[in-house]
Amino acid sequence: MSIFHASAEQLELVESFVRPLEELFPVARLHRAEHTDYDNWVTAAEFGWFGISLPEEAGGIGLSVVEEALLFAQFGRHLISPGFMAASLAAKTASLSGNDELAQKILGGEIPVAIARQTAAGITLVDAENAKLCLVISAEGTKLFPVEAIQQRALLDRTQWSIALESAALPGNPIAQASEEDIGASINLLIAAQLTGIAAATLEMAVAYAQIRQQFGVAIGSFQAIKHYCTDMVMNVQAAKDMLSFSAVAMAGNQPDHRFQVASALVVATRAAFFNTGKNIQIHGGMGFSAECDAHLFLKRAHVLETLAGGLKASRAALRAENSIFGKDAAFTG
Amino acid sequence: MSIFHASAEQLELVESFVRPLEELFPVARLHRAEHTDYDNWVTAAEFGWFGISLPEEAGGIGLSVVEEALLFAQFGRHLISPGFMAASLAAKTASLSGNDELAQKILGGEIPVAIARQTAAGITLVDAENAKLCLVISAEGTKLFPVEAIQQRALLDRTQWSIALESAALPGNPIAQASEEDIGASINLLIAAQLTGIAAATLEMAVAYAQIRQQFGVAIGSFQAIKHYCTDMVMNVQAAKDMLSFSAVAMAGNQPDHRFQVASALVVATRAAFFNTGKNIQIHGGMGFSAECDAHLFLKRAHVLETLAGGLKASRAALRAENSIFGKDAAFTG
Amino acid sequence: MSESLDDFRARARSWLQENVPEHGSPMEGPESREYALAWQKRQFEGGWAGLTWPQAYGGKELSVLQQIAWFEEYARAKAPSTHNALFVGMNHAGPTLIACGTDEQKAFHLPKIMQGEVIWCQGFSEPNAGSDLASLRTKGLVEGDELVVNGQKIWSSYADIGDYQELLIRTDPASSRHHGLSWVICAMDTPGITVRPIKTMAGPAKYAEVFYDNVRIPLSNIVGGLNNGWKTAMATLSFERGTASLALQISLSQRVEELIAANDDAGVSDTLMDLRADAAALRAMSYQFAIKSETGPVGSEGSMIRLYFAELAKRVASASIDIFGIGAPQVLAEHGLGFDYFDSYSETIAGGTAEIQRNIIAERVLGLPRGSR
Amino acid sequence: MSESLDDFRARARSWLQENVPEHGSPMEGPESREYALAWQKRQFEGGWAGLTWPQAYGGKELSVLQQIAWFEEYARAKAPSTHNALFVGMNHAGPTLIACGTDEQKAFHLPKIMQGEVIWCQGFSEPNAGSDLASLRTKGLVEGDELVVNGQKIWSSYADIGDYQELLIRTDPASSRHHGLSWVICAMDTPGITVRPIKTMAGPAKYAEVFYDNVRIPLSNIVGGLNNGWKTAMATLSFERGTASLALQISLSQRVEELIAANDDAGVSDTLMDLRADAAALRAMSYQFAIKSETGPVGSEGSMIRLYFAELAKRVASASIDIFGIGAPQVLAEHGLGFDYFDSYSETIAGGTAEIQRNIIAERVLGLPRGSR
Repeated sequence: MSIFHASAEQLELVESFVRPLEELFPVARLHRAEHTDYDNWVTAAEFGWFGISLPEEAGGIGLSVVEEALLFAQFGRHLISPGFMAASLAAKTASLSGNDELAQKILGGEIPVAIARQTAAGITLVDAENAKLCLVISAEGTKLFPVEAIQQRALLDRTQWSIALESAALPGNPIAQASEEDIGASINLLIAAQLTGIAAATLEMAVAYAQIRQQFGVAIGSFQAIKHYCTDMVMNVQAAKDMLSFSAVAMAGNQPDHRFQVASALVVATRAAFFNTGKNIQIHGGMGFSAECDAHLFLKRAHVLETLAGGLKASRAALRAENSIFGKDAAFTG
Repeated sequence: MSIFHASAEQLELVESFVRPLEELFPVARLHRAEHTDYDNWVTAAEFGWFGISLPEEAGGIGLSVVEEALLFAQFGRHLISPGFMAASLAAKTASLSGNDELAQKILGGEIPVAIARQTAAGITLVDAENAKLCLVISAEGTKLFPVEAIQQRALLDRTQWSIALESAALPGNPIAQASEEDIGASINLLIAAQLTGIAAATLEMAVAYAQIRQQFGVAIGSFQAIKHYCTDMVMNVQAAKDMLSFSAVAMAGNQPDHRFQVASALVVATRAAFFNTGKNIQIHGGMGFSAECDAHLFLKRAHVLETLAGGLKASRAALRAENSIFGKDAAFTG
Repeated sequence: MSESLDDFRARARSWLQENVPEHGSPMEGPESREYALAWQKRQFEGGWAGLTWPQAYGGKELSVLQQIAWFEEYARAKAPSTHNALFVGMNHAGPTLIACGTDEQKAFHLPKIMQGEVIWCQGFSEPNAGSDLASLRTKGLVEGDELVVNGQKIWSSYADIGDYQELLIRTDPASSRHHGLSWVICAMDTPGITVRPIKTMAGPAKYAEVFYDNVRIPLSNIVGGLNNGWKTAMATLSFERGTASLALQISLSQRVEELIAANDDAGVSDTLMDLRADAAALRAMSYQFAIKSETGPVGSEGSMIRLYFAELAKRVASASIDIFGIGAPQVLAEHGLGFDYFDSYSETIAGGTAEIQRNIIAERVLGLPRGSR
Repeated sequence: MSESLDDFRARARSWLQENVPEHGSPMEGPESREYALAWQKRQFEGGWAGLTWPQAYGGKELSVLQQIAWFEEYARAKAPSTHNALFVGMNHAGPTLIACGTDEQKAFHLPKIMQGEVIWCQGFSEPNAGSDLASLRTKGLVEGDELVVNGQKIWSSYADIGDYQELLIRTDPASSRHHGLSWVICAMDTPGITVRPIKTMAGPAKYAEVFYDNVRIPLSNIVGGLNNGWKTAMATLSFERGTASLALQISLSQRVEELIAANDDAGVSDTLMDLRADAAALRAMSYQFAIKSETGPVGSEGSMIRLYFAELAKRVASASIDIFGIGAPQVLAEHGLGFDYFDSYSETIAGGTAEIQRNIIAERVLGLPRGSR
């Protein structure tokens, strides 16, 4: 039955992957300013997390983008640094550039990678303080640079957004690159996956709080307004999850409509993440507004991931460029 | 205190104007396919409703656009044919064209007027079956035509939208016209007023029903979801009413920002009317979906009025063209 | 030996190409009945009726994925809307009988439904039992081997043209709320039944009020057991929340694509892309639901899909009016100016308001505590 | 003899032009206290403090429309946000004392507030009494001519830099809900008080938890009568819902205009025009409220204006992030990247969640029946 959705076997396999996550990456770590997920970089590489969908002979795990998407949804739940996505995309970029040696090194965890988005003014770097390579995403695809080649780096913020953001100039010659056609769907899928994880985690947080927080003598979850927020949140999660799984399977099977499906997944997941992280704060009330609550961390990370995708408006524009199977002359291929 | 809002005296005066409305124009009349508000055309003229803000020497009542806006808000509540607005605007158009004789005839109720909106393809006529003149609104202003000059008239619908809609070609030489600069704010104000009335009437309908309709053993108005809809509706009404009054006073005083204020009033009232008429249907449940309930009549009329204004998007674009007093270099003039 | 999904799809596509009627269905009255029955008969004769129904009663017992493929091709071929006079029989009564009916009930009714011989109508809601279905008051008193029914139903779809009604009544006069109800097959030609069609804001009268004055129904017409009607009714509604609306979903996606093709206003593009993505997600959810329903009982995802569909349908209809305006030919469709838009207002009302459905999802799916409502 | 509104406005404009500090306020800590006090002193000395306060205590007793004109010019001149450390004194405690205080309380406190000598902080919310304020449990037992206070407050704005606190406590130990509360002036240097600042998602700690361990407060510090605190507290909150936030409203409108000036994306223009129109409507509503409040007691419109403002502020902040992106200088403002946006999340939470405010408006303004919530 895995021709449309992730199979039970795939879901189970990913379960085994994610068992270490709670221990290695408790969300609470983000409250410590000095934490860095790069401390676990080599461990992550050893788990094979950077090369889930790359063939074994290329140093990967030899699974598909379905397992990869499911894993990155878990990364989203744990607010793992987007650098981990950078590693996966950098290995693919190197591999697509024919630089297998570089890909192997990245997969092995030897060279920590950070991620950046090209902007009108240059690039925005995310969590790049411990990286040696930087993968820059743009509408044209990916480019890989040595971090030392990046000029005019300026720290925008490290505390407000709970992750280091820097602006910098776009460097010249990349050491590897991949076209949007080759890697665009991979980028969108991994970002959609993490946003889906964020939407799911905040739903669970909100429901758990609504069940225990008492006001007016009863749990606030018995109030219709809270119920309806939570229902909207769970519908968002269901839509984002199923869209993610469906699009990943289409991509793994190289279905002709897979770019349409993945672009849809990104739009659905982005909106789900914003709605759910915002409502989670509201449901938590004053507590949700406090720095010590996890709620704001999810909201902020959703913004960072949206930024890396080029912004929701750009994601919608990208979806516009795809042909729908529902279009006038298009055939259904299932 | 009438320098910012309608004064108590103005509100009282309009009260006396509107006393006959419930008797002459009960909303229930719209359930009878054969009804026509043109039956009361001469009566309306005798009340002076077509010339509230025109000077007495021109055949008007000699009040201001403040009283006119308040009256048309009541027209909105009673879903009075937009032809009545046509009469007021046609008299102004004739007067601005220097054709005082025509203006007098219109004000006297001798020549029934209908209204139409210019479209890309021609014009859309509303309730024009009993009219002798037709006032066509476009982004350039108003043009007045004899109805017999209008070619290619085709009935689009009479029942579904609870009022006759026709398409036709835009005729040639108008017998009178006014520029957008001279009459645009008058158009927007009267449409905003009627939409405000619709928003207010549906709020009251919804609240009344929520207080009596029982489900699960209690009035549905005790459910939080219904309460929150009603709260949003009353905030819409408050905003639309105060914006209408504020903008009408600004216009009556020829304040430099009055076009900005009136354009804002139209955008606020249009959204209020759509939200409130839609939620009123939802709160009425199955009853609200039935033809015999008044709820749908308000929704449909809101669409017709929005169409006459050129559409909400156009109203927003028109607001964009105005300078805000809050702009960088603008001065507050109160 | 079993046909591949692609082959099945191709076969469906070619049959539909040749058989879909040129004109859509009349919206109400006897003509709509004749149209619906003729089209159902044609599908049955072509081998396309009751795709997932048991072979014992003439069904095909195909997989849900084949059913989905059929509906997708069905919508693609612009075949008559499945939200027609057959809807209650195909998507409510039929599945309910399959799940809860006696062998006799199944043997008598299922072939008639599949073969396009009968129209079923609904009979759940009452004037004071809308979203609060458990408060219904229409009574059926046991007298010998009959029920004697008195009371009133409302919002009964297709009651004016129906042969049979799925009728939910209170058969234990001392009972209250969910207890003491029965789900009964009511022949609409039984003496004592009066039907008064209800016009809606969208125009056509596909609903009706039904009045019962000492209507006598054999006890053998009870489905799922005397006083066990709540359980049967919940089963009925759960079918509606499953794949029943798949063809409607696909039509919705097609309408979104038409809007995208027609609109060149950048200010509306974002809205349309959200609709496009959400329609794609609705399809992904429906596939997931179908796949899960093949391997075991599915939970409340069905009610989420139904609500998601309902609100998406409203948004699409609203976008259509916004883009084309109220007088445009695209808004005219075949049922009168604005029909689709006006009709969309029933999406969040009919079958329980969206507000009550949200409560139910919050309580059943998320386990939030019951509140006063 | 009285100055025309236009003349008043011109005079305000010119004073502000010459006196508005060049730099904004530090966000937290002693520096923010010093800044706020200095700016208040300057306004007082210029004759611009307590515009609507009684002349008997140094106020100007001007009309509300003059007050509005002042706030509009204040915002226009980009004077320091009124949502600063003076907010509680100027907009809560001061008006409450004017309405409910004794002559001694007024004579002692009002001049100090107006002249920029003291900072007031809030003391209403408790960990288990957020939106449900009536469930508060901090106790004040009468012993002789003192109250002995024990308990805990939370979300106390400016408690870490405050001289006085508006403290709402339960003074009748046998009471429940709205009964048996008292509104008390609490000097923050009284022994037994511990303050723990709370960092928010927006960064700076302008709130705090406050712990009370046998804190002794003279009975003469009770405002509005022993065990009559609910009424006094409701008065306090109603001031916040009136014209208090006018300067904030105007700043909001200015921010909308900045967004309009900066944005050239047609897809966002509709959103911005809605914000622009809604900001204009907010102003019209505030004028109406102010005019009505001149001639008599005003109803619950104030709570509508407050909620309208709160949600508009959130929408404006959100549009700002959407348009500029998270790393843009416009988002940096003076308080760190994204501060305004993050801070806007408190708008629909602080002082009672938007959900509870909607309930209250539905019940008090519309007369809908009380539900479980």
